[in-house]
Amino acid sequence: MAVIPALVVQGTQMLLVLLLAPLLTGFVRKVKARLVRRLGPPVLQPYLDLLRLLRKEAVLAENASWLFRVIPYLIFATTWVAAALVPTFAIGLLFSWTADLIAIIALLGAARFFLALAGMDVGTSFGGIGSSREVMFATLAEPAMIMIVFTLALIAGSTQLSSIAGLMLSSGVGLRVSLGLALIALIMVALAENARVPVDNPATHLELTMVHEAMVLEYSGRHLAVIELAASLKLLLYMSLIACVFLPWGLAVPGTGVTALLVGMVAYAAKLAVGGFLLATFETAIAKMRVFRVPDFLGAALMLGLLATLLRFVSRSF
Amino acid sequence: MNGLAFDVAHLLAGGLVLVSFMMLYQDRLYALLNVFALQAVVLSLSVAWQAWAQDAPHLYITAAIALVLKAIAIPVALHRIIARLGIQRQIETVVGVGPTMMAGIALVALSMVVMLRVTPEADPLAREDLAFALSVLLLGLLMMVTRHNAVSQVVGFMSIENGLILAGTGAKGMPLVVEISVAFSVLVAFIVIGIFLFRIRERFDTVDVQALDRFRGGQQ
Amino acid sequence: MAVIAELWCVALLLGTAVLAVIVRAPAASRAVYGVTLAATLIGFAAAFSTAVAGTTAVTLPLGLPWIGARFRVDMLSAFFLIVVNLGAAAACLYGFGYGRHEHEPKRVLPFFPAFLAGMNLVLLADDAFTFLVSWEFMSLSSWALVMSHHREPGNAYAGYVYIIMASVGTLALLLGFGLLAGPYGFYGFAEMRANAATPMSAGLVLGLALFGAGSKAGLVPLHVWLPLAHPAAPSHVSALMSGLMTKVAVYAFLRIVFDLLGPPEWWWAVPVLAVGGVTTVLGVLYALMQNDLKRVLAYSTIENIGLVFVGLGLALAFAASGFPAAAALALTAALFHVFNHALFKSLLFFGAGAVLTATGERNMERLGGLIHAMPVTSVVVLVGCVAISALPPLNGFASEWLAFQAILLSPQLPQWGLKLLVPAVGALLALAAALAAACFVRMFGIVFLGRPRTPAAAQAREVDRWSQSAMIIVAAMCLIAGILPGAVIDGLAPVVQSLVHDRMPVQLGIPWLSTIPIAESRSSYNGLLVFLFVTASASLAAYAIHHLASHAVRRAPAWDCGFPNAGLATQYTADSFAEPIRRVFGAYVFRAREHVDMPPPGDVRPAKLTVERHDLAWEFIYGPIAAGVSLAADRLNRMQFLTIRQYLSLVFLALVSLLLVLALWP
Amino acid sequence: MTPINGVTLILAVPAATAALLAFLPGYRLSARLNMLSAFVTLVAALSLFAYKPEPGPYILVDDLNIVFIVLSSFVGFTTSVFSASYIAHELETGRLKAVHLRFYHAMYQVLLFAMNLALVANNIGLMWVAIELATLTTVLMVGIYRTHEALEAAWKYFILGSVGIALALFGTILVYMAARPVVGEGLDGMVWTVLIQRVVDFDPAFLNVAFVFLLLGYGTKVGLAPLHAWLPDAHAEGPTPISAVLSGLLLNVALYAVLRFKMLLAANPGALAPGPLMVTMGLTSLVFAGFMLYRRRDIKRMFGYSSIEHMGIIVFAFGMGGPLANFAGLLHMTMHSLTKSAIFFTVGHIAQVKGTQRIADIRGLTVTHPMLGWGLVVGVVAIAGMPPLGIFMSEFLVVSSTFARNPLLALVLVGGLLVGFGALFLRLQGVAFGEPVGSTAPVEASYVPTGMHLGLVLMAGVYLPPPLVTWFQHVAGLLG
Repeated sequence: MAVIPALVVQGTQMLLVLLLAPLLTGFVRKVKARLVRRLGPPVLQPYLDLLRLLRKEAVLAENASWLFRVIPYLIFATTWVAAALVPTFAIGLLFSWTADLIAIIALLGAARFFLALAGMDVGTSFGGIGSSREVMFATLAEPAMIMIVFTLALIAGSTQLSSIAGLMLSSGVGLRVSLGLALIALIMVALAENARVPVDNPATHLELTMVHEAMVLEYSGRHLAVIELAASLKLLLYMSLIACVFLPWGLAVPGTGVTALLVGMVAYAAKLAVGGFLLATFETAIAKMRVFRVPDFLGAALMLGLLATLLRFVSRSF
Repeated sequence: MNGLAFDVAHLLAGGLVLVSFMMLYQDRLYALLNVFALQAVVLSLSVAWQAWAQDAPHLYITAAIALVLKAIAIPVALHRIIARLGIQRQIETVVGVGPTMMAGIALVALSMVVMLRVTPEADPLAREDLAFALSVLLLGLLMMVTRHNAVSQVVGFMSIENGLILAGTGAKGMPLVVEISVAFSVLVAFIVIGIFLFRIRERFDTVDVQALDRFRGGQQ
Repeated sequence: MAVIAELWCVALLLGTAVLAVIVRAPAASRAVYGVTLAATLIGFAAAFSTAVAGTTAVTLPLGLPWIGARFRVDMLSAFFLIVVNLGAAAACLYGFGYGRHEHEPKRVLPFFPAFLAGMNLVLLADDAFTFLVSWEFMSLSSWALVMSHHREPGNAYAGYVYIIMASVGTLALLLGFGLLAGPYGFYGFAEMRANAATPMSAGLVLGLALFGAGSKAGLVPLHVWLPLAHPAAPSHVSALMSGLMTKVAVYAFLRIVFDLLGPPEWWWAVPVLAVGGVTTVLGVLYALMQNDLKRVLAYSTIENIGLVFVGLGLALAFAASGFPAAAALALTAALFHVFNHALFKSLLFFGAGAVLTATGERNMERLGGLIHAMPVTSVVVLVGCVAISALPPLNGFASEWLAFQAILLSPQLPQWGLKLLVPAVGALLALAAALAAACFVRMFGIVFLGRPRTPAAAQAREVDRWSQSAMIIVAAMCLIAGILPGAVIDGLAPVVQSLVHDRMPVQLGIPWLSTIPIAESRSSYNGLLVFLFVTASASLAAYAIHHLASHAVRRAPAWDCGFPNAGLATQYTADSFAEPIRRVFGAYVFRAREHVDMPPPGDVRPAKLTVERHDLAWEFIYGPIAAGVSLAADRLNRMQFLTIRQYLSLVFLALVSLLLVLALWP
Repeated sequence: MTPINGVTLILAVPAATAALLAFLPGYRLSARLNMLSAFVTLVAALSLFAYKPEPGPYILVDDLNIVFIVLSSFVGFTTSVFSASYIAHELETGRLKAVHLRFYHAMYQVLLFAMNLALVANNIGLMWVAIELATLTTVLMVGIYRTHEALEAAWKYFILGSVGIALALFGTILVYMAARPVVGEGLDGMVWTVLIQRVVDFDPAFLNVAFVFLLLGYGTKVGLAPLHAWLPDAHAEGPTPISAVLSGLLLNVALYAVLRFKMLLAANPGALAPGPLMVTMGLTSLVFAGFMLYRRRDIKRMFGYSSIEHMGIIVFAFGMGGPLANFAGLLHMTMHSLTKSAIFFTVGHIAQVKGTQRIADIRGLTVTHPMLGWGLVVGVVAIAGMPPLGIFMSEFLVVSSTFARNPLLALVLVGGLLVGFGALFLRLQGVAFGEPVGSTAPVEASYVPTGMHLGLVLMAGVYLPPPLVTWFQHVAGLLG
């Protein structure tokens, strides 16, 4: 009857992911404030915002369609399922085989697809700007992501995230050039996907610069809360993805006892803290790019990914 | 076929080629008609001689037809047409007389080479005869190609027919069908030309082919 | 005997076509579509029975006198018969409703069943002559359908370009079959399989097959007619042409290269992969630049065909290097995408037809906000857009995922050329997938969402029940194929076995109905569970929030950063939505240049932004050919107006030259 | 007393009717008589299938010419049916005056007689006379309208035709000269059946020169490229029934004569192979006519050039030789004559309804006159070689067998076909589709002939009757 404990572990992962996401966002904002010698909002501020928004009434535009009201829940569901499948503190979870890395990226693609549609539903120019730019970024970010997946799959011989992490954990894989390139490309894509500073400024509502915010401009109340939660979930997902592949130490291997799980959780928390801190310092150290510099930025990520894949194709040793 | 008969036939055929050359040289219509009549006379002599040499009586009829129609009837008819149309003086060749003559010589040489490749054991008279006939045919065609005037083109066509008659009669024993067909074509040529010339005259007031060309198909 | 049933179905179709010409009954359209529907269902059933009963063949005393007309239904043709008849049945169902709006039914009704008969015959043919007769009969009837709206300005030109390209393709196939048949004319497919072609001529046949089938399917250099012809036909016919005729072209390529040509060489894969990869990206980039709804769909057909040919190229590479299991995976991915594309492209063209009947408009710039007026159509088209953008729960993603798995197997290939080409093609595939998502966000967003840009869009009304039912059925099939890819993969196994003599592992027994292409450890994907998780968590979240937090809603004018009641023109249009992508990709693909004409301050002249775009295929291939032909025509035209004397000199020169040849002959 | 059999009938009936018609003033009666005599000739020709008379010194009926005899009688009959309604309309519009018509029907029957004589002639001299007679009758018919263009076309046709015929006569004489040492003097030297048996030991050089003259002579009547000038204008300016007969039958008869002599050459090993000669002339005609189709303004002249193109394909097929290509050539000759005459029937009625032959002034036919419009579409689709119709089968065989033997030639052939195809459809789109222009008066056209022709071509595209196949295969073997 090994199913029940596996189910419990999978359940804890899904809840853990849900709870940690706003905390990570709060922590990053806190560190950014501290770096610029500002006190900044408390770390738990995102939780308070979510609760406040949930209680408010949702104000919808006159010509908003039924799709406008369904999309937030769809985005939240797809992002949450993707986040639940990425190993955080343990690998080999019960449902990890339902979708491999390509499927997870496709789920995020679906979330972006619906978000872009939501942006265009009300028929305002800002929604159009947001969707059009988001979709342009995606045309370069997604192929780069798939190239990274190819590299990882070619190294690990499988696209299943758990087996990739397992292989990385068992240190069968030394330091490799293609892995280095894949890491840099993954970081660049993560920045673009989560609308962080060089690509898009998450903090501002300045009409001309915002991309992600422009699409969710018309949302309010509970819909906005769900979308904000989904956004922070996505940030957490990318963090745990980088952590589980490139910093696999501490991940609980299936079959080991509860202690390993606890060790895994502690290690995961530490990784998140380090990741959040690095992200905050990087964001304060760099200014936002012009919109049409981003394609070169993402083009570089795509070329790095393609180069990494090519190296893997050419010979085993790279 | 003793030597003398062969030499005379050979002489007459050569004479016919010579007359064709003379026709190429003419640049007056009346002179052209006279030379054409001369060619018809030489042709009928050659046919008559062939008749005597092959003792094939039917050839005499062809000689007679050639003499009466081609030597007398057609030149006179054309003469009268030219007189009515009043185009005695206009005859201009496309290419100057010099180059035409050169081309004529080249053509005769070509027909000699082509015909002489025929293996010698075929009876020698046939070979020379056909060579001369081919030369007359090619010269007639050359004449049609290098003249603007409809009448001279028709005369060129008629000299081609003379070449054919020479070839036909040279072929010993060719059944009567050939004679009828040759006569048939001469007859038809005469009638059609007559009708056409009058109609062209009536329509275009000239028989110069260039005037006719204005109405080439689909020009408008 | 399945083949006899298929032939009866074709005979029934041809009979309906003839009747449709003669009979002038008012309810002719309903009768024709009804009988055609029945015929396609017969064909569908007969094809299924082949999977059970096995190959059946028959020879009729028609066609070439000494070999007769041979017909054969084997696994490959059975699969394509299923795809064609399924799509055709949906089109007939759709035709019941859509056919009523046709103002010149007399030009569409006879050719619709004839077109289907042509397609079925191509799939049944078992000798070169019957194959090409039915192939060209299919092109002829579809040309007539394209010409059915001959009064609209662009259609005559589209029909002309189409028929020329169709005959170029047929002649290429004819030359290919000529090579296969050899000088003594063994035109039967059985004889062609027997005497294997020499490597050199096999390469040539592959090139000709790629050219011939590619021109009909729409591979890039040969695609120019497709976006002109498909939109020109009535919508349910465009669905047939885009969804099914391109698949018949893929069948032709499969039949010639995989079946008749015998064991492949490795370098065969290079042209197929290269052309396939380039086609995917260029196809979808063209689609992004179009404003005509049906033309966007036609260009996206080109993209999906490119994906199919990449799968076929991979299968060729693996089969040549002795990896039958990998070849089976790649071929299954390609055939799965053939099945999927037939479904969602027909669905999208039905949607486009519905929009056309509701608003009378095909230009996306004049539509918008149709989701309010046409709820059913918008849901169904949304499903189509999600499917074609290869997003998880639906079937588009399943075949895309298999294609990526096949690419990941390719490091085993020893040849250096393929080692460099396959990753590049993989990158092109990924790029095309992302661009496709962008294209269909744009299409759905501009047409269905936002506010209606013209009164025509504002007064749109939902289409009739028949069209809705056809669309709903096809959308349901897309969902089912997306959720249960394992069932489709098992269905394809016999076809793949017959072509590359190996198959993918059986998917039936795997727990939780997930799909495992190669091995458990390697990768697996469970469409059903992903779909269940997403819907469960979405409804759970919605339920929890509605009950625990608030479910109050208030309608108010759109916020739009404080700009009150913005005009309709401030909405994003199709061009402006694609402008960033055009600026990033279009610069060197189409040499797209933007010329901004900004009047100096104080000048009342309006500012003008013009986008100059070049279609490279037209400018570098078709333009020069057309110019060459017209130049030659002008040059030779003078020959018509020579004088009699000059014609005589021609005869004279011919005679003299021939005599010279005789004189100089050795 | 010459026995009364199929052959004597197909010669006697047209000749007798021609004499009778020459003196019949009334148009309606002579048109009906014309049809009746053509029908009787057809029945006589069909009877040949049952009883094939022994080859005499002057008459020969064998596998090669039996098909063409029936074909020419059939097309002769259907054209006479078409000509009845066509000429009736021409009389109403006054383009033709009654006095000419007495002459028209007589000449029509003389033409049929001449063609049948040429087909059955065993004596090559007799064949030459028959073709000469056919040429002269068509020259007179082309000039019947008395317009400037018609006269110019007739004059051009006469001059080029006569030069061609003169060359052919010279070739015939050369054949006789070649045969004389072997066969001996007199009639035998001209009888084809005797020649074919004894040709092995003729002098090859004689035969080569003879074939050059014969190919150029009869080639002018076939309308091959350098010698084609008369054909387009004769088609455009002559009355349409004559264009149909010209394109459908006269070209075939001339090509039949060339085939007879090609058989002679094929049987003599020493002689120069006629293949390359015919292939070059065929291809030049095909490509030349293909390009000339684009700039044509007159619809009948366009189809004249299309005839040149198809004659090019046929001569190319016979030039390639081999069982497949020869079978394709024979099939193509039959199919082309049926399709082209059907097209000319339709074009005749179209020109009458629209009152003009300029392509630019005829638009939207399928809207105003659906029967005529779709008839033209099917005709052009057939002549373009699209499959369900017969011509595709011969093109299929020619192109595929050529590509297997000599890929370069096949590419040029395919190029020529495509160029021609493009021009035909470019004009068809303009004429048959688009907004209608010009008079929309209903036309009482006789659709039966066109229907019969296109029906036969469609049937041949799908199913070839076995006896026809055996004849063609047997003759294909003979042609070498």
